[in-house]
Amino acid sequence: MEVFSDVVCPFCGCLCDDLEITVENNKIIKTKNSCAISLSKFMHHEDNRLNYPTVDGRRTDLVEAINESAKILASAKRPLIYGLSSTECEAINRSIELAELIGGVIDSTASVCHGPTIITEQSIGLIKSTLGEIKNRADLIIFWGSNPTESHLRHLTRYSMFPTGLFTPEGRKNRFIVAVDVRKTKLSRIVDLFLEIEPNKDFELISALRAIVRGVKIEAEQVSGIPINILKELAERMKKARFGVVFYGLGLTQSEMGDMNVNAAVGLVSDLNHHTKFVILPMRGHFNVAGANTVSSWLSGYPFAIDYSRGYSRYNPGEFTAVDLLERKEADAALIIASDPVAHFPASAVEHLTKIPLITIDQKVNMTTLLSRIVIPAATVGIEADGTAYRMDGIPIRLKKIIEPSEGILPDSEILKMMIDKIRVLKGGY
Amino acid sequence: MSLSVNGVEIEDTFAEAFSMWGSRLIITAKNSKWANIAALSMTGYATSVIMCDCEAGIEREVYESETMDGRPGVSVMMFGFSRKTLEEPMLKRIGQCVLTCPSTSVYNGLSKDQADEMLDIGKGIRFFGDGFQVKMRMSDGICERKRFWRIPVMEGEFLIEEKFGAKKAVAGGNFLIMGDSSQTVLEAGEKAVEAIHKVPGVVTPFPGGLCRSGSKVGSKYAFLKASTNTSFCPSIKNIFQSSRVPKNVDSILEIVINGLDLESVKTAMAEGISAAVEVKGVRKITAVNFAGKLGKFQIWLKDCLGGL
Amino acid sequence: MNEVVVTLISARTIEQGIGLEIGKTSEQYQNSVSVIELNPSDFESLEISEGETVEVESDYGSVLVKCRSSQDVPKGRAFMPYGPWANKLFSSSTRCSGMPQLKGIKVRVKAAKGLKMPSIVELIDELRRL
Amino acid sequence: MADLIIKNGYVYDPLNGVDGEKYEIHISKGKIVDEVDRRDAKIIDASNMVVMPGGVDLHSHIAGSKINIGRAMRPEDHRKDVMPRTSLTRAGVGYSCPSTFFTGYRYAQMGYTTVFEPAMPPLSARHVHEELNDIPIIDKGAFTLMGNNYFVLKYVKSKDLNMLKGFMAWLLKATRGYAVKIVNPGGVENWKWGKNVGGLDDLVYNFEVTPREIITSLAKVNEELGLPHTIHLHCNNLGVPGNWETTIESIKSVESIKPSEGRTRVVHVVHCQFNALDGENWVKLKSGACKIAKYVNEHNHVTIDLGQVIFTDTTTMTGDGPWQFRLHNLTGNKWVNSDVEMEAGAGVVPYTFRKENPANAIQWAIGLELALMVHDPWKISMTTDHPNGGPFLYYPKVISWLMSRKARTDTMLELNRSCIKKTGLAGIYREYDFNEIAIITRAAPSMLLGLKNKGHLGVGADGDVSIFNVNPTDWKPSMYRDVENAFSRAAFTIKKGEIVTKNGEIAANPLGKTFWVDAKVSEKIESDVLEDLRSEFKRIYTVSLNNYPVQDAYLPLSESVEIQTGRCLS
Amino acid sequence: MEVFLKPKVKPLIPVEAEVLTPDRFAGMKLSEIEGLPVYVGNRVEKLSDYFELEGSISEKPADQQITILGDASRIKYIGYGMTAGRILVEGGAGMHLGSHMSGGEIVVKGNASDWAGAEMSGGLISILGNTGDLLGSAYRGSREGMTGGCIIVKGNAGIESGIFMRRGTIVVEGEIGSFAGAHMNGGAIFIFGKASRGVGAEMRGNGSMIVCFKGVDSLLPTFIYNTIYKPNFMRIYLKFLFNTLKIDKAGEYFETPFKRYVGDAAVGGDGEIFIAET
Repeated sequence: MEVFSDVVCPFCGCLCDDLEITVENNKIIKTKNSCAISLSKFMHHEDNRLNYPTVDGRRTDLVEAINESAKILASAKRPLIYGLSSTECEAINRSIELAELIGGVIDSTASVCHGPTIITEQSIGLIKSTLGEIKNRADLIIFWGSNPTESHLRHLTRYSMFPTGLFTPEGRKNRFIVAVDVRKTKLSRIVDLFLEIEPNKDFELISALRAIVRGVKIEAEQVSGIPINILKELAERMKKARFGVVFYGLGLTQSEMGDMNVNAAVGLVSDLNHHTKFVILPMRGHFNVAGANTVSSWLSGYPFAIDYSRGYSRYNPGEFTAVDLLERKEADAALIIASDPVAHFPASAVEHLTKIPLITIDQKVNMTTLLSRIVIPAATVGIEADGTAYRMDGIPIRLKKIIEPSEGILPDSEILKMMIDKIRVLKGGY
Repeated sequence: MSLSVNGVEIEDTFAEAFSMWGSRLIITAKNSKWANIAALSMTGYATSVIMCDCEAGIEREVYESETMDGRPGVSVMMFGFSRKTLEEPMLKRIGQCVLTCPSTSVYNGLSKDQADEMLDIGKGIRFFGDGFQVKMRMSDGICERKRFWRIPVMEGEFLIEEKFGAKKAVAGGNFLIMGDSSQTVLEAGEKAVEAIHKVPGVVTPFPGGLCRSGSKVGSKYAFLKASTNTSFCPSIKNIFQSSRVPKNVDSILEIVINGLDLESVKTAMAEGISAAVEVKGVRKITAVNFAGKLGKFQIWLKDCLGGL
Repeated sequence: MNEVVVTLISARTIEQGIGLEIGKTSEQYQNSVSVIELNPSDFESLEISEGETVEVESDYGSVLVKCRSSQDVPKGRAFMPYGPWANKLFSSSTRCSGMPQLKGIKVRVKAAKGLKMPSIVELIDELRRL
Repeated sequence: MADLIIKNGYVYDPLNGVDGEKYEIHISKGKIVDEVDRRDAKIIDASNMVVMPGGVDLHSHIAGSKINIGRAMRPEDHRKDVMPRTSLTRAGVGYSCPSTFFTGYRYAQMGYTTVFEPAMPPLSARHVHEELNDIPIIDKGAFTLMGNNYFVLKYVKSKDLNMLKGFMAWLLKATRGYAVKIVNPGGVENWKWGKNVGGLDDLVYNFEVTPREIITSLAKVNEELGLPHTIHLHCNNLGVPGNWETTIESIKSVESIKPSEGRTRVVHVVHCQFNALDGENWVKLKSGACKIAKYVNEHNHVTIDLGQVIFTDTTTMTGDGPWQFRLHNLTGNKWVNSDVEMEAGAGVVPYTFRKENPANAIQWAIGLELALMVHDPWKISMTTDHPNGGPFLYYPKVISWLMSRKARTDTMLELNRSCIKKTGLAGIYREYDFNEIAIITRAAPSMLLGLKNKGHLGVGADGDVSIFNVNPTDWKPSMYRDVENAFSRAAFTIKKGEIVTKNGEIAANPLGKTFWVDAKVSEKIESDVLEDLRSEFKRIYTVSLNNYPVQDAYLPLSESVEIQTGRCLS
Repeated sequence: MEVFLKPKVKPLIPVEAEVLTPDRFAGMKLSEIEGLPVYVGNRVEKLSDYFELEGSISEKPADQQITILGDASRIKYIGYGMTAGRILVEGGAGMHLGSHMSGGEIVVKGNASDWAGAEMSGGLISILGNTGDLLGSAYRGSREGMTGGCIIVKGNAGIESGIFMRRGTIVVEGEIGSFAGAHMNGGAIFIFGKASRGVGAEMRGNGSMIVCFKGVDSLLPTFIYNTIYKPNFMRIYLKFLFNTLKIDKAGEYFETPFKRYVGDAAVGGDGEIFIAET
């Protein structure tokens, strides 16, 4: 029996790194400090696994699966590589090299979670800090369209609502917590102020707040379902905070015109820095979605939505993003890495995925593997393989390998390396 | 050798004109009444730079179809000795007389290719908006770009174009109508001014276009820069030794013409003279000059008329 | 037949997260995401009982899921966890952002007594037939 | 790999006193040697060319979270310069925030072989190293940010320099850093409350220490540890008109600190141009370069680099959060702020230096004035503080300005005359020669960094050589465009004995190594520090202490530098 | 002189054909033009793989008309960066139509796709059908959107039209999608159909102006109502639209009073939204 301490949880963007995992005979038997989902991840990581590569549903060996994949990708005119955010940085790095090599389009799941955040960062910027700053300093925390009680289960205890820190010795008592959402949640019951707003009206509300912070008188009696006097109080509270933070989630990015919503929120925080210290942090979902954007930025210059068809990287969300490419029926082959677009894309984008040669590298059976021509099983990074992941706030943490994967099961990065080598051969070394 | 037109003697002399900077602006308003009021107000007390800050006059009325905003308007021209002495009165006069006048707007009347320089008139006026002025851009990247300033005022909004063309122009074109009575010369003068106003590019800055008191430089009084033009005063023609008033002449009026170029001034003079000589009782037409000391242009009367 | 028009919000839930980590084909996952929650008043107007199948239809597609009532959901709104069922209702148009709108779309919910909700395998088969 | 002989070139090797002599350089197994066997050697004919050691850049933001924020937030920047992949090279995009592969290739094309990233927040050190590993060809390293670190402030407050020493050694090792970087000491900590410090004696909130105390303590310990480089100081009040006084005061504050053995210097002031502003405000801005230069000329404990301004659209990025906020407000440009818990912060704001902007024109002149007014080139390193003053791609342009008064005059003619009068540049006739250029781009930075095998061509040095197609015997300052062209595309760049670029084209694509410093302290201090870290870490950090240090996996090719004394200033 | 391009196939993968400009064609032989490269996925192909070409080529771009006889809705970058001449597309046009153009004229008889006229600085684009999103916009990251020229859309336009616009004119005769003129800092947008949510969001001022003739779906609370009046400048602009740009609808509004809103107060902007009071 072996106990691994300071294990990093490879589920959500929190990347909690204080887990204790007990392993016996190469099996995980106990976890400590895990949240419910993390527990499920560690304890069930062997359930529903893909155990061997398949081509057209037929069991095969890794070499053949790689060769077949290489043939498809090397000959495709408009190949798409998608996924990336639930794998380690080394694999992301390889994926981009592969995209470069085959002149394909590469996109990560960021495009359907915090793509609008990136678009905003590019138009007006972003005012962020690491999570420790929140823990140590924040006395006003606003959760806007984000709900850690369902998606980032230890966020409240480790980083935001409850922890004590250098300048927050009394933890929860030192903080005023606000939640803004379109429905009641577990979070909304434990905050100091809950604003239940109308769906798709975040922009208007944030704009009004910005105007109020600037001292402008708003004529309307209520905005987005919230009375003006409550907004005025909130604005005052924001200006008087010692250190404020907005944690926003998909409530902003996935509503109508997500990029403008985030834009407004970042603008508000930017304005507030004329009065006090204020930061804003996106609640990134997958454990390494931040890493996908980070690695992609240093290699290609762009965080997501990249097209290598001209030999160098080009960027245009809406043109080179996965959903759009599929919706326009442009892609003629797809490689999916650690993601399940068939389950998570809107139906008409999925439809095109069913019509092109689909290659999937994943650990478990999912809807995409069930529809793929080629399926290659992979080791679970953070459990069966090590590698780098970036926390939601951009802090890189090394994931640990705590057990051996099954025989013949390789991590994503090695599978991709084999694929790259094979395609190089097919392309005559070019 | 003197020329005679319609039996009226045209003296073989020249009007001595000089160079000034001129500009043209179009004032439009809700109707021509208010356009005229603004124009009159703006061109008031602008007869001669001897005592005024500039010379200005109404060129003509402008039809709805000609103006940028489709409203009736008036074309006004202003003259100053330099760019600066033109710009200043323009700013002041637009500010005091047009900006204040209900419903008016002001546009440039001298396009970029006609002008030697573009003056930042609207750009200067805009400060009146105290920070609430709005820049209006039109036609960028499509055709010649247009810039305006919109200034909030009590009535609503004042609109002025940003730049106004200015060019080296000609001032001081003139001729004298000599006749047998004040009634005659007034009638001839009115006819002449009417004819002159049909010529584009010229104005007659004096009241109604007519000037009854010509002046000469200096005076017997040391404090006075200019005094009455003794050579042409009929009532002293026989006691003032160097009087140039012919025997059969008992009243004289002068018409002074400023124009955007020499050609327009010449044409205007010719049209004016031709109209004047039609009136019975007009005896002679002559022009004022200072033997070439004043200006660089010598407009010979017979040349003018030859051009008709 | 009774019908309500509501604004649909989709989001993550703990059960969905737990189910996901067990596996997409697991019972837990399927149970956790094939559901729509309505405000009790909207729920009552459908005249169905807790857990009964409803048909949810948007401008882009329709799907059969089970229906529950929830005080947390305001009147006129509905909630579904992320997953293949909810995704049948959304448009693939991203309006040049890469991000399809997954929250705040209008849907019609009507009772579908007796109709059977598709399983994940059936959803796959449906796709295979395309 | 075949041995190499470079013959017939005019060699400039200032560290070995070689000034334009013609002699052969022999390289074997990646090192400069006395002689190789001619029969097996590859021979490069460098007739009519300049031969120099490979370029060394001691301050260029090439890797890590800041530059990566710049990349991510500026897609419009990348459209200006693209590099498609070839069978040999990876794809990349520029311009002010170039991608990693692009960075390596472009540096190599200009004859540079060693570059240091000057601002690494410890918590994201892994990120820096991941990026460094994706920068091909050049050797590199990174400086660890310490000036606003919680533990540093704590030990400075308690005046416990032993603990400070132990912590600095631990942190350098934990982050695999090469030197101690200080950015706006105290100001960045105060920025975490939305404030700043205004001078050397302002107080840091909650810590009751002053910037002066932080600088002197770190400098003192830096020298006691005998680290290869001095403290690398980004002074307070950067970008604030009138800040030359703060700068001189900061340098003065360490005047009495005893330098580590064998050297006289104790502080390196970075991108000095941004800290040499005189005048009460931006409108009354004038050059403070002569005041700084006078001080530097009179003292041997300070060295500077330029932070030369280039007239172009670029991206500013510093660890100086409050300054970036100020710049955002000045320009209205987009702004990313990124504070790192307990230790650092950063800001990124795009900026365009314009010829018609009076302040920019003065800034441009200040950089050149500093280079030209400081008599001893060994005190100067050439930088643009890439990308703050402008992208590193413009180094050849800076060289041409330094080497040719005509080049400067031609640029000055495009600027507002009254701005130039607020500087002393027009009155300076000095022109650098090739030897001095070799000093400020190679020998001096390498000496300042204490890299004994870089920046020179003596036997035992790394086989890093750059060859430029310009003939120094018939070159005249009026031909400044020739020298600019020559330095833009090296005829050959040789890295570790391998030809990596030829006529400006990439010829080989090896991975360079990463330098870091392994400083030793007594076991007692080491364990005291670790104990203190253990007791505090969990409360104040969100990463556990065990997961904090950079793992070996991130340094596939590295060289840990033993503590050794540097060379003296000449 | 006019050259005709007849589409041969409907490409499955969109074709990037930035060579389709009078600037590129001028002075070339027809056979040379046929060989011009187009980019299809990761392949380089020839223009003649997709079009049959005939007609005559002029020496100067300004005298060159390119006519595409049919649908080009899978052809991207038609008229990219053109400076002069004329392009006529009989059918639809793909993404990035006339982006970065600085002069000349493009007429599309069908629909145009997204990013039409993005970052253009001059010239005229007329789209007789509908257009996609981000009409006359800035590409992501850039804060310099359209800086001059004019885009006329007879049909409807998509979302975020004129985002980060600096100068120039956009006229949409149909409806316009949400957040038209967001971040606008100069320029004018005329919307003859109904305007949607978020019009003028975060607009700064610098003379930026949005005119809505058929009302707005829901005006942002941060636009401050001031007055109702008949500003004279509007007559000028409308006359310009009517006379120079031949937009007949403009003629109906010469005497219309407008409500003036100023904003976006969220960013301290002093841009203007005028809503026709009919």
